[in-house]
Amino acid sequence: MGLEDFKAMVHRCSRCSYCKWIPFAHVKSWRFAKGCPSIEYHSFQSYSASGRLCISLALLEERISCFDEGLPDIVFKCMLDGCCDVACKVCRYDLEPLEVMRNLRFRLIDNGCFPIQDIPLIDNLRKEDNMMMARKADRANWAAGLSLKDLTTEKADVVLHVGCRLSFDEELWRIPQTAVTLLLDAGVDVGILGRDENCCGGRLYDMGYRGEFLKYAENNIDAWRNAGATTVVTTCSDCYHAFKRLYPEELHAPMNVLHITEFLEQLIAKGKIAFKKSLPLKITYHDPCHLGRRGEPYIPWEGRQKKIRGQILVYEPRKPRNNGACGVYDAPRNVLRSIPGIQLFEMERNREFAWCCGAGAGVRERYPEFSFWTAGERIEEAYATGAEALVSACPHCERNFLDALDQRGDSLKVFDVLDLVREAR
Amino acid sequence: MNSYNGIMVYVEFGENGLLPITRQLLGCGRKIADELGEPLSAVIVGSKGIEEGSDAAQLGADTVYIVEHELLRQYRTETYVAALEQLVRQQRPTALLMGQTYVGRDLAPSLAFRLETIAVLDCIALEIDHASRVLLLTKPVCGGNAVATFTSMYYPQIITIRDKAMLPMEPSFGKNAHVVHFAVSLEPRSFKTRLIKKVKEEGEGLRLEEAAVIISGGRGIGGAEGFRQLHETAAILHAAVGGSRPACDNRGVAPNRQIGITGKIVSPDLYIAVGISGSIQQMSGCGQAKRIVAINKDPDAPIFKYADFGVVGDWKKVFPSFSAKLKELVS
Amino acid sequence: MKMIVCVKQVPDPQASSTGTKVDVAAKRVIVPHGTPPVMSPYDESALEAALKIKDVHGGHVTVMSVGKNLARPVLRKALASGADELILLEDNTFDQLDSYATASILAAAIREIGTFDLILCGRQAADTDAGQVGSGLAELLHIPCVTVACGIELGEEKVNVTRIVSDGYEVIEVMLPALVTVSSEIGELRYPKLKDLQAAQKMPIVVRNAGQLGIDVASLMKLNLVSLSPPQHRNVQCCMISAETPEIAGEHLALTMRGAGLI
Amino acid sequence: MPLEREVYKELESVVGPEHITEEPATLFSYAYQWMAELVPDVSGGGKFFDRPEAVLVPGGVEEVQAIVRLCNRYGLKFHVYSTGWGPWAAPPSGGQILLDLRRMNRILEIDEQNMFAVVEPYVVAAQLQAEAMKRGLNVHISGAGAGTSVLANACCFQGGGPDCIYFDSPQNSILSIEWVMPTGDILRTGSLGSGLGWFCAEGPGPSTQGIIRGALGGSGGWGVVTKIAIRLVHWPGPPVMPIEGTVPAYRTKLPADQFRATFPAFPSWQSFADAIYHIYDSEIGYIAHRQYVMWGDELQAAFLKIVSDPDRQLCDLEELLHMPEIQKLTDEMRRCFQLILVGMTPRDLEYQLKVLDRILEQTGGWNVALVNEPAMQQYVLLYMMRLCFKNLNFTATGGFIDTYNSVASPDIWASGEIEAGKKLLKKYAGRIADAGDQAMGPIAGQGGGGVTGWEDFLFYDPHDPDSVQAAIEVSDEGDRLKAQQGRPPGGMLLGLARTTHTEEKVRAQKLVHAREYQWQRKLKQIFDPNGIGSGNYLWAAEPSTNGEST
Repeated sequence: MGLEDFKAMVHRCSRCSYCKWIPFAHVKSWRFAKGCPSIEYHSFQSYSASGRLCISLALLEERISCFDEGLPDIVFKCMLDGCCDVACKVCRYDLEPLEVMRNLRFRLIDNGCFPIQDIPLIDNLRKEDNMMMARKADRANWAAGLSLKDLTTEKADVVLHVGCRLSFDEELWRIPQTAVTLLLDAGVDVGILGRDENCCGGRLYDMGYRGEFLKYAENNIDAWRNAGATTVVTTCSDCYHAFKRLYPEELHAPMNVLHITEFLEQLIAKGKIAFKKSLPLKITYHDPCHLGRRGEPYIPWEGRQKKIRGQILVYEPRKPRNNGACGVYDAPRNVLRSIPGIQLFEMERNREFAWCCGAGAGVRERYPEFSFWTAGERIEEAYATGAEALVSACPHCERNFLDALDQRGDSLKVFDVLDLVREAR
Repeated sequence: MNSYNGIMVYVEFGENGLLPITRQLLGCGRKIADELGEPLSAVIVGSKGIEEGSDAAQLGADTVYIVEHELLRQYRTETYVAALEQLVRQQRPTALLMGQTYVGRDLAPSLAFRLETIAVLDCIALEIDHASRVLLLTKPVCGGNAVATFTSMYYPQIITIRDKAMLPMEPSFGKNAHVVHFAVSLEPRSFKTRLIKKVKEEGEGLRLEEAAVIISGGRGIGGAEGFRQLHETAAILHAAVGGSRPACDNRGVAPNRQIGITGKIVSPDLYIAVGISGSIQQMSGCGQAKRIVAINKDPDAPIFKYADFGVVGDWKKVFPSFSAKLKELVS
Repeated sequence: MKMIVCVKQVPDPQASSTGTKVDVAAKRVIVPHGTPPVMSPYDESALEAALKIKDVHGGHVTVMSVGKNLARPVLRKALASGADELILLEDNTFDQLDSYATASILAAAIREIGTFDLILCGRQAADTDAGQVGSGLAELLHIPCVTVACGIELGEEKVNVTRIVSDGYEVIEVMLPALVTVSSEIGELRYPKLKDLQAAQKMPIVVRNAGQLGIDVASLMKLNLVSLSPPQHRNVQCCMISAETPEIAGEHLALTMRGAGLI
Repeated sequence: MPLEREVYKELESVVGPEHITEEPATLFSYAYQWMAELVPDVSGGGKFFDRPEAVLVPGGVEEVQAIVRLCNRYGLKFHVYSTGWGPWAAPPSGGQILLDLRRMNRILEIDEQNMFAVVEPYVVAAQLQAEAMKRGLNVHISGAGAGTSVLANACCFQGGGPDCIYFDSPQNSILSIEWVMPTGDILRTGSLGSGLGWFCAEGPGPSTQGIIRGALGGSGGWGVVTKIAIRLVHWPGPPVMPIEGTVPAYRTKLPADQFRATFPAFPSWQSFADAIYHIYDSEIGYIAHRQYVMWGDELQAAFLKIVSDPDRQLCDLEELLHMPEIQKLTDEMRRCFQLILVGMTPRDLEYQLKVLDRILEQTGGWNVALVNEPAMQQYVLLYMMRLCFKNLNFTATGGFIDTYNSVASPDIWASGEIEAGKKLLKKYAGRIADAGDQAMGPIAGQGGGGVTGWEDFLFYDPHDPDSVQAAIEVSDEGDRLKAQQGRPPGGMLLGLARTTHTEEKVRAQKLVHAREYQWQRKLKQIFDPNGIGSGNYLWAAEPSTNGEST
């Protein structure tokens, strides 16, 4: 597949602007009706899903060129958070705006039209296998002192993949450390790849570097196979999306993939984790895009589009619709609800139409101002619920919120679901 | 093909006489020449006495040109280009074949541009399109990810050919060639380069080109430290040690021990690849080995598509016991 | 010291090999979507060689590239790494050029510049693997050329070039102006810093097209690409040796090789 | 042709460099329009109309004023854009600048006591509705749905919709207006002009609303309306509409004793029309619209099953159509519309239900049982109340137009025009989606007791040149049929697109058919002496010289 394969799709966009808003049925206020950070921050029509579909067509028709100087800004200043995709699919059964936008990125990357600030990141990645401008040798420092299986030499049922952010963000090390404690205490046969854990490639894929992604995906799948693991558990939503959706889609490698909150939900249900303390805390939960609407399982489909009744477009056989319905929304909420004392408030935009934290698809790395503005919008929304703490299940969201709060001089508390589980045990 | 006629082979010597590639060039040159109905010539360039011991007349060519000059004692691009330019301008061969050696890959392009033509380097196949009598020149490109076939309408066609890509000329083919001493005039002051030092750096063990067994290491071996183990094992097997490009860049082995598309092309009886993934760039250099044995921790590494025997595992763990066992078996 | 470095934009030679395909009809190698082109690695080393000289002796480094649709970010990296000037010789006709045409275009542009001391090129490009542009360019400019350098030392109106040969290395003294082609042993191109990249983003670049250079590509091309096809692979079935531990597997391997008469 | 640098610099100094662009990709994103392919003489059969020379995103009325004045000074045409949906949103020709008003997006005031809101151009109906509901109020939503501009629907286009039966038409709901005239001067109308606030449309003296708005809206060629006050109506429901269900089949559970969705259906078009008269007369109903027939009377029942069920897909259509209960439903629903009854009190709803029963009794009609299924009831209530699924218009193919629409008294439903429209569509079956009667529209397009309006929908595939060609042919043939009947042309949307972008004389003459257009054209010449305000057909078409058009 390449951008050219989406020509029919981009012809069929009705340019209705649903992609700029949350699904209209869910609009509860003026302020939080907006669904797309990119268009809200940048004003021009081109910074929306439909705008990018128009641009894709203009590109395919050679009305514009990949080499137009302003194009990378338009194409890459977007988290690919997918709220547009959900809103579009409320009414459309035949459009995949997110897929088009991703392929538009691949097209630009193919031509070398990437934001120049990518260069150090990609150079370091190629050398050190991480997205954090850090050294590979330091990757397992978070696990120092934990008696964990080293899956480069030992075997285990479950491989815990913590991802680049949690491996190198010292302030967040408590998250994987908690995960390890919980898993070991529950008697799970778990290990890590340690220094040899590689970047999942998911963020690279969204940034447009699908080629790099493929290399990492191939590596990781091999490493898991060598370790004899049947299940991959990850504490990171970005990694979850990569493993759950992209790996099977791009490499046909089915693997049992669980986000740590799914695993905890199971353990709590089985009584393997019990809470001793009450946490009297008003919280609101932020759905990470990559765990929610984009964390839907990949269901393989091969088929064709055909027309019935004249011009009605259908897929034969039935094609799975990734409209956000099957993301992971309830597992983290169920874990939170099971903690005594916690009061959970919902933000206006939640589940499949949650507002993005601003960190995804390379925006934090490439355009920090836009990234923090997006986080700030979410923080405002969290405040509006009356919650004292903003809880998420993704280190990228948490880091972005922390930094944005820092910049604003705000003091809203930010937690990972695991933090609260740890505190209540 | 207007006034160009004949296939000319550039003869190269090593320490032990004629390089094997020269035989291969002659074999290929003879075949092409016969198909075109044109004569085959060979050219020997050097200083006085260069042809001695080579039995120039028995090379299998119809004519052998001997180009001797004091300034041609050692290979230098400028002098050799100047000398060959004079010969080729006079003889106007259809094609000049050279080996893809350190000399050939340096000499061919300069000479080609001097003659306002173009060279094609590192060919692995040479055929004639019978309808047009044009040479079809086939070579690997993109680091071996593809094979390209070129033609050119510019003569003489200057071609280098990869070692072992062609069969050597049958020794029985020898006949008495017409030996011509071609006088060149070289003006010392016109040259801008001077060889000031030549250092042999074969390092430990056998030369890659001559070894029946090669042990080769990849990026994972690390620097010289890691390669020491490979050298020790090589000593047991009378093997030569080589490395991939990353291994060379890591200073694990000397640059002239690089095996691959930009290094040496080898075809030993046994090639032991340690920690080598088997990328196409690497395999271009050793794909002709009779047997390949691989140790690599990645079960899907491409090397296992080439290898006869393989072990999946970290070389640091596999290799010492392998080496110890070998020692036991060989002694 | 006025240096010119010629660099080529190529499909990433490190692209995922499983995804790399040969488009036989288009006669092109296709890397997986989402793989950016890069500066050919040997050319990066050539640039590094120039920058090393500049580090020690000062000087001016001009980077030059020929092609169609040259990606600015790929080539601006040269500026961010320390080059002073970037000249793009860019034209829609500069597509799938052979070495003769490429060298001729570079020569035309270099003649426009006029004076220079040293031209550096990579030993060969990662896509065509032709290995001719450096030598050819030197011929067209009537300057001496030393190929496959692993070290360059600057002297008075000359450089000493260490070049790799089959059994070691040799040092060649060459009078300037001269051209040197560089091998990877000279070192990888330094990593540019983010602030240098941002500065490079704003630096002016010179773009010259065929008309401005007085180039007619068709008249320069000397090579026709007849076909491009995937390589033939050696077809063997690998006998995998497995054991409880890697150590035992190593021993088994040795034994199996003995059994098969390999040693 | 790019703008002169001097002009660009001056425009940039008005909005700031962040809010002006000439980036080609962005310009094309403003040129892409739904239906562009139906105007091949301009679009080449593709999706792009002429692109603007620059796009500006002004932040407020002063900036708009400054831009308009610069345009007057340099003779530069400007085109105004709010949510940008519809073929009239792209500039009608090259050489223009485009003002995207998306930054002017605030609700400035909601006056609960006097029941109105003051809004800027980029406030969409869903936003204002949500804010109004919190205060026990509601706002009209245009038939185009919740994602369209409240201001633009009221001032710049027809803007009617399913709720007109209760809410009245949007043009009757405009109160005071702030208007940047085509000369760049500001006119504040109604009570606002007298410095008394936004509450009243007409101040002392002549009405300006008619001038600004005209018959079908100012259509963009008429300066820039920067703020309006819009009338709100009562909302007896919860402050936040409760949403349940899985995407995309969202539903709302509203109190059953105050909210009821009904599908009145009839044995004949005459009884259908009679029932409409009775409904007007008895003043019941909050929303009344013939909605789901947009998929065609053959397909509406099956389609409803698909879109209201998260597990269904369009590929289930054939299977559903073979099911006997769907076939029965299809027959039941042929002559039906959607009527939403909202009681201000439970007794009010009780009364309305009784009235409806009586009307059905009198006309021989029935209430289609499908809508009584709880999930369907909740789905339909949400759909009609918020118009949040209106893009289902595009669900089948990605392209639809109306071909044969009519604005007339309810008798039109019995006049045989429905059958004529159906016949017309049948003729092109295959090249367009084959679905029978697709006459969709409000039961009270222009307000209570007034007229109905309907659009004969047609689904075509914008990616398929043959389907596109068929759509053009149907539209032209529909217009010819209507001309034979001495009626104004149909194909409102396509008509607009085509006449906006062509000089096609015949069509232009048809569209200047009505006297009010002629008046509006004359007024524009006075208010826009330099002719810089660029709009759609009203301004693009040459005035007709023959008697027909005056």
